Amino acid sequence: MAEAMLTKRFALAGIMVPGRHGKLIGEAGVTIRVVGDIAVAHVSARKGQNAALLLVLARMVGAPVADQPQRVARDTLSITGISPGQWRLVVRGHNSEATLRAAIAELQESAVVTELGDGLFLADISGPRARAALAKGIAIDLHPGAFKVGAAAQTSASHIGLHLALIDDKPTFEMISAASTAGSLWSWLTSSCGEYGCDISV
Amino acid sequence: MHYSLWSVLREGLSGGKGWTPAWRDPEPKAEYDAIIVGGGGHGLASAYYLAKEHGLTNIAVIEKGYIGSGNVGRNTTIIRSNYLLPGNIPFYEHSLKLWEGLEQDFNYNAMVSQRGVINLFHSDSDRDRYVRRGNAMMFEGVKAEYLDREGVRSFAPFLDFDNARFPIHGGLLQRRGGTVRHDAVAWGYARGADQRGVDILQNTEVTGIKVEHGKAVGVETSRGFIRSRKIGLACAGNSSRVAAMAGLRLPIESHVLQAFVSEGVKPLINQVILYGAGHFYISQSDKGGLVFGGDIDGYNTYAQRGNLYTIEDVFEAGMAMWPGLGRLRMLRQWGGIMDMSMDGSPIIGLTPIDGLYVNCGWCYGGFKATPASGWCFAHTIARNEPHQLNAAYRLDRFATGHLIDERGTGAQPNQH
Amino acid sequence: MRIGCPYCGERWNDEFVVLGDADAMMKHPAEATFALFYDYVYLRDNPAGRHRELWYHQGGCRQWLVVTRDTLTHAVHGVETARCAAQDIEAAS
Amino acid sequence: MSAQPYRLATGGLIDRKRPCHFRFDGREYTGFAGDTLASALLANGVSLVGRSFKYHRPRGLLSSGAEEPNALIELRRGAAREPNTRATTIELFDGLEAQSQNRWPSLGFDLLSLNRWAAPFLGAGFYYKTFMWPASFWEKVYEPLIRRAAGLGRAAGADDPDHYEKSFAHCDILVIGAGPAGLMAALTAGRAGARIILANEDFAAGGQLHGDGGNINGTAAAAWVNGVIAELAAMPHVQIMPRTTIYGVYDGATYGAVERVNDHLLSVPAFEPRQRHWRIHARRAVLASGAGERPLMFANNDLPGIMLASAARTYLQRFAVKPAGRVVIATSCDDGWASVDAALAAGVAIAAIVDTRSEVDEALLSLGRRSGAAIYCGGDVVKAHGGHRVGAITIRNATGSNTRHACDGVWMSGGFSPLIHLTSHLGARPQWDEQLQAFVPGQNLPAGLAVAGAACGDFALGACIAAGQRAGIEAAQACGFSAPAAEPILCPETSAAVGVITLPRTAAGPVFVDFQNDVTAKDIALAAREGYSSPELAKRYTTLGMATDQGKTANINGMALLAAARGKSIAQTGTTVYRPPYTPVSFGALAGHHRSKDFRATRLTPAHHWAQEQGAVFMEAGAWMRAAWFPKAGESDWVESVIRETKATRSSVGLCDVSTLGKIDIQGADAGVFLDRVYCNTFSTLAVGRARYGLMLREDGFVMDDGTTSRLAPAHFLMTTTTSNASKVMQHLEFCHQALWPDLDLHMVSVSEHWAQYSLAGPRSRDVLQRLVDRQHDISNEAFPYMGAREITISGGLPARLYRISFSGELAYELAVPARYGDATVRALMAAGGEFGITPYGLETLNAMRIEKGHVTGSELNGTTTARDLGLGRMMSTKKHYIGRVMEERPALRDERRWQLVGLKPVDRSHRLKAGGHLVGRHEPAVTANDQGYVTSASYSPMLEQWIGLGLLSAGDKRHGEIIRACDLLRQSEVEVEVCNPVFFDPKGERLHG
Repeated sequence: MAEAMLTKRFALAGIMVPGRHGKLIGEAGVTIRVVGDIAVAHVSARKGQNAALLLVLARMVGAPVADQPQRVARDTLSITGISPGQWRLVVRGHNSEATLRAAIAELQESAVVTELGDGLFLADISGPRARAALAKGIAIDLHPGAFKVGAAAQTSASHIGLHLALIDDKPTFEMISAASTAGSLWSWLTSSCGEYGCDISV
Repeated sequence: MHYSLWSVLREGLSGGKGWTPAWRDPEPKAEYDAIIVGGGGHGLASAYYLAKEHGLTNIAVIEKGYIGSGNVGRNTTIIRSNYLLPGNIPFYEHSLKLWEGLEQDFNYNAMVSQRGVINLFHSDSDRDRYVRRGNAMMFEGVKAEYLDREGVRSFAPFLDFDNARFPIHGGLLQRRGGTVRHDAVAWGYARGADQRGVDILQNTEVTGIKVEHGKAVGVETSRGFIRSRKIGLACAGNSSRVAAMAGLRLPIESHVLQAFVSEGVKPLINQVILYGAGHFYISQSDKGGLVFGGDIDGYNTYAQRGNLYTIEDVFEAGMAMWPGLGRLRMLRQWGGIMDMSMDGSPIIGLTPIDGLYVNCGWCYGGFKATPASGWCFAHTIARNEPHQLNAAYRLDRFATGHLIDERGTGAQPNQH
Repeated sequence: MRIGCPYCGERWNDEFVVLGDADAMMKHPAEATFALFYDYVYLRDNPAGRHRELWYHQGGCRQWLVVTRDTLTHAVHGVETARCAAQDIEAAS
Repeated sequence: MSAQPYRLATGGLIDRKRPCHFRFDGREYTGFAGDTLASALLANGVSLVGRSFKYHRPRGLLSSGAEEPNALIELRRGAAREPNTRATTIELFDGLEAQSQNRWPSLGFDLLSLNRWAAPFLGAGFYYKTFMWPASFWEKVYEPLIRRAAGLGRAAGADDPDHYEKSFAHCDILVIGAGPAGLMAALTAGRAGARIILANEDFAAGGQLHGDGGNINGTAAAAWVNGVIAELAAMPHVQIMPRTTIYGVYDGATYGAVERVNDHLLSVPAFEPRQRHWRIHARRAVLASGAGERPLMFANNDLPGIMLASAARTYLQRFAVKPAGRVVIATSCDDGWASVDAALAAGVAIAAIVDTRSEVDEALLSLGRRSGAAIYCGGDVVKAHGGHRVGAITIRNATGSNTRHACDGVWMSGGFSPLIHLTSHLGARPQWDEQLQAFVPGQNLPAGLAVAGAACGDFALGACIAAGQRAGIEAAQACGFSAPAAEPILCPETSAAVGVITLPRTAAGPVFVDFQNDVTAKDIALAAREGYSSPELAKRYTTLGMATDQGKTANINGMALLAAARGKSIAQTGTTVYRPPYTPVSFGALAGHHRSKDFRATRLTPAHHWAQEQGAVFMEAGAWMRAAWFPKAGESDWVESVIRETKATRSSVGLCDVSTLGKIDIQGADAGVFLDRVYCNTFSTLAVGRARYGLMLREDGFVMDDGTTSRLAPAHFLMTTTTSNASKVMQHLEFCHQALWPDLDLHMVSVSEHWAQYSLAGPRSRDVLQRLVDRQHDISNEAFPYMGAREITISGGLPARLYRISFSGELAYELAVPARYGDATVRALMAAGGEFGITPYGLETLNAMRIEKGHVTGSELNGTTTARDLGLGRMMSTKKHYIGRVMEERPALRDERRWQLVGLKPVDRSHRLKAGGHLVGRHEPAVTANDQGYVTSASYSPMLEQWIGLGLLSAGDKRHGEIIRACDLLRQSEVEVEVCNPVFFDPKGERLHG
């Protein structure tokens, strides 16, 4: 397989340094876990196939999927609405590419699927001050009453587009953004977390 | 009365009781030889030159509010003639020359200050564009200077040379560019026009333009109908609305441009500096305030205010260019309504209606153009044909394709 | 200013790109006559008051929207997708 | 030196256990935590704190808050110096250093105070009438002098050392101000469960309660404030933000705010910002900003020691500082009398009380009589006397006779004006309320904003609190919360602050209206007389309200004077409009994180680190950082590197990272139809497995972008765009699809980020590729000819795409791999090419080779060129309609004299050609009339071994062979050039097919 011959290089390689950042005293207010290995595809409902596609997507994750900015996940696979009739499939973990391809095969009839070559990075951001840190760049209302578990949004921070979803009420936010600007976004993110103390891990 | 050192001394000694109104507050006449709609800088200048250069003195300037309440009082006071395209350079250079003699001409100190304008560039392709522009100026006989990085540093060592996202590669300098005390321009023209017999009708709103058989015959106003066979519109951001009164559609969108002034500080910069990697330009007024601005907000509007995003954008560019600004403060912000044209260049000329003339499409460039705009508009109205200097600014150029698109962004007014 | 995107919800105008008068710019002339195209490209409504205009949610769902907005007050009176609006135009013509 | 001689022994909201040492103008003083710099200076007996702008008059504290026009100082030192900082709002900290400003050589002795003797000649607008002769003197003599004398404090002149950040917030209700009304509004709505932000400019909540004291619900005001704050702090849905100014209202219920996070500390703690800018969206807002006291207008009313009565009470009661020992209280409203008790309690003697009103409430009079002061009802202050501090005051009684009273302080009250600035930020005009003698919020308030308390004219404490409660209930209900009914709050009857604006009735000296800008009553009268009679003109002519305090204490008095001068009422004259910000906002806060390298995002390609390892020199290309060239040891400049890189490529093989190109995946049954409409050439006929160069026009007929588009399957295309237009093209295509042709069966997604792409160019490029491409894919010349496009696998199964396209004119390929494999792929290609001497090249070599081939880029696709101009006219199909077709037919776009693309070669091969020079006939002078075009791009050509360029030249197509001049007057160079075919190298394109 290709993986044996050519090794992947993750978007944050050389940028992200695991460990404690910012304020050193006390419990870290923010925890960032970078998920290195992901595979991603863009799914767009074929003409007249929206309803059929929703059923296929629901079957994949074992839960209803709506044509809305929401994230539904099962195991390592998540489906997030990004635009009417369009979703993003993300698979996390070691076997991500194979899992993604299997999923894509199921979708061919009802959707046009574009496999994205992973010019993205994904980080889970959690902790008691995660909301405060993210609010330093993200303009949408992250209050638990306004952005509930499962909610997703395409927006931006620090002039860089990103995708945000709330995956649990710890709270843990899933952030996905382009690899090319990962360094700049990282600079903003770590600077924003600095005053709360921040644990970064892979 | 004539302003002079002696008049100031005399009035100082006598308690200032002798100062007279700078302009009259006349009742409108029933008919004028020409009417200018819009008592802003361009309108007042047009009236002034109609009287001074063309001997038309039975004219009125009709202003909805108070004179100078539009963009001549809401800009960043910059004058320059560093344009790129043939249709533009001679016109703006003529304007700059008029600025240079303006105070003596209209006996009012508008504080024309030729302190130099520097456009920074930040890449090789930027540089090539500025060299092209500088050469266009030199071909027209307008002096421009090429500054390399060290050359810029010698003028403005406080800029970010060491840690910038977009390093400064150099700059294009026009030493004759500078700033003017903007309100004084309106006042000086108003006073000059008034002295030559022009009626300045403030608080008079034009509510209709009467056209008979394809000819303009007069305007309806809040103070009654006023007859005239020559009507010039100089309404800046309101051009579309006023032209619509004559059934005319203009290739114009109205957008807000915000500008800002800081608290006054002791002299920091002398030149006008324009950042090339973001939309930001700054100078310092004689009172000490830093005057600066950026891009338009980008949506159609007639509200003289903008929104936070644009403001933040301006300050980000400011700090990126000059990190020493951090602890200075924005004192006041305001917005002016820009008549953005479809190619980013102005329109001064005839319309399909006889006797109706338009002067609009100034985009950001209106203030610096004030003298030449008035001068050319006066010529166009008086002679019923454009002067060579504004020949390119025809209204029908969009149909013929003779566009004057300095930025090359096409028919998208908010991109100019 | 805040625009209520039908898909993403209400967002600040930073996330959008504005094109201009929706009524002029969505009626792509079916006939290739110069007069029609001149109007289409150069003459847009510039009213003081309600205005239907095209906004692109570049920083969100990447949909083109038709926003009805007051140019005197900046109040937003309605938002629909350009796709829906275009289908209405087609249905009407 | 006695420590704090004017500090009262007890009382105040100061922490006497935490002394703060500070310096002012080099002298050491001590104050307490809880002080402002102003109160600490007063406690130490410093009453002269600044100089005015124009006449450099000595000035003391007028106020105790944000409206302060006089006490502006330079705070901190070195790079952290902040000019024009109001001493009244600086929270004292240990180690504070401040200096007075706008004086020379010292605050006590300022030479420019001589200006006051020239005052008769320096009235409003004097500079418009003079300094015109001789003309050249303005810039050489007058202006430099004026500039040096003007300005206030000195900027640091060094990069700001502190960090700033921004944050966004959302809430149901934003409460602006934590005085009695604001606290009540927040408490009421907070109890109802609404999400609340309570923003307070001051560091302590309570507002004027701390100056006026009293009891609320039976507890002392300060304790009541603490109780409310404690209850609010315990509510998780309430965010209390002290030191936070809501400075502006923007559309969409958006509020701009600045939080001074660490301005009260000596230095900013690590990882924290100095200030934070907030953009707040609030469904409802309650403006409880209070009211500001107006000065009285009398001669020399600007002398140090003369202050607002409410400020004096604040110094006495909040800060336990005695601003004076013997005062005259001068008022035009009941509220001024409230200072009597405060003075007596602190042991301040009252020499006299002047009330401009002839009828004064008996209770007040008896209060006054108890103080032993001389009382003048219907009297006026005529003039204050003194040098650096008021020493006496002349009072005229109701019958017109004057009495002089010695004093070291005057506490004045000209009534109160509601602080309604925020109400008019969206255009609502303030309205004059004759009853209140003040401007109140006008119609058309910002959507969702309500005004409560003194800001709305509810000056009495009871009414103020009730209004706050009411506003809290209404706002909570509007947000869908069920709020409790209003409950009565017990508080004492307080005096009303409605004051009569009294115009100066005599002219015994300068009467200051705008203290900072030295605008006098006489200036306002002059403006009116000279025709600058609308409020806006008068403001601009006199500079009234244009100083750093924006006329907070000046505007209303100024408008009253203007109205009087015009013989009109204030209601008829109106006032100027307030614009943001309410108080000045720092550049740093508004820029936040976005400075230096973080100004804008930097984009890096997947192979960036590899290029770095190769020693690449990078250049900014829009947001991207791209390798410009790869210098080798011994190469002294980029030209040498370009020569080596080009020759290696053209003779063997070179590699270039082209990942930055825009890439758009287009699928669907109608993809071909769509491409036919957006490109001027045809794509529906393109065969699967083939690529085609496409040209896209704007609707106005000019060229928008170019690039190759490949057909990967019958209903699947992959479009490439130029790097700089990637996002613009995507937006355009989405517009075309969604707004123009929504019925097309089409799916588009940008895949620019997802494919790393490398150009392999040169005769050995196929040899290199073959080592990576998996064996089942035949990439021989026959099987995969020029303009082939195919999905393949490399290195044992990695999906990739291969395009046989060329920018360099060589046999060349572009290999695209998933971004995560980009780094490994480039390394693998380099390893595979080792034996052929594979050479990485950068943008400079790319540029040199494309100029050799006459290919256009952004320099030629500059938005003003047509397809014909670029020699691409034949690409415009005549068989179909496409975007841009109709407008391209306009006469000016078809004019034969248009500037057309040509090649340019210096006649003397040793001459260097640079871009930006203009083109003129060989023997014609370089003037506009002869301007025939310009050099768009230039480079050294390693193959021609001379400098060459591309240009746009009038009718250039027909002028090949002509000798003309490229004139770069700006850089003093003129080069004779031969006009030639823009394809300099391999004009027949034979190398492409090798």
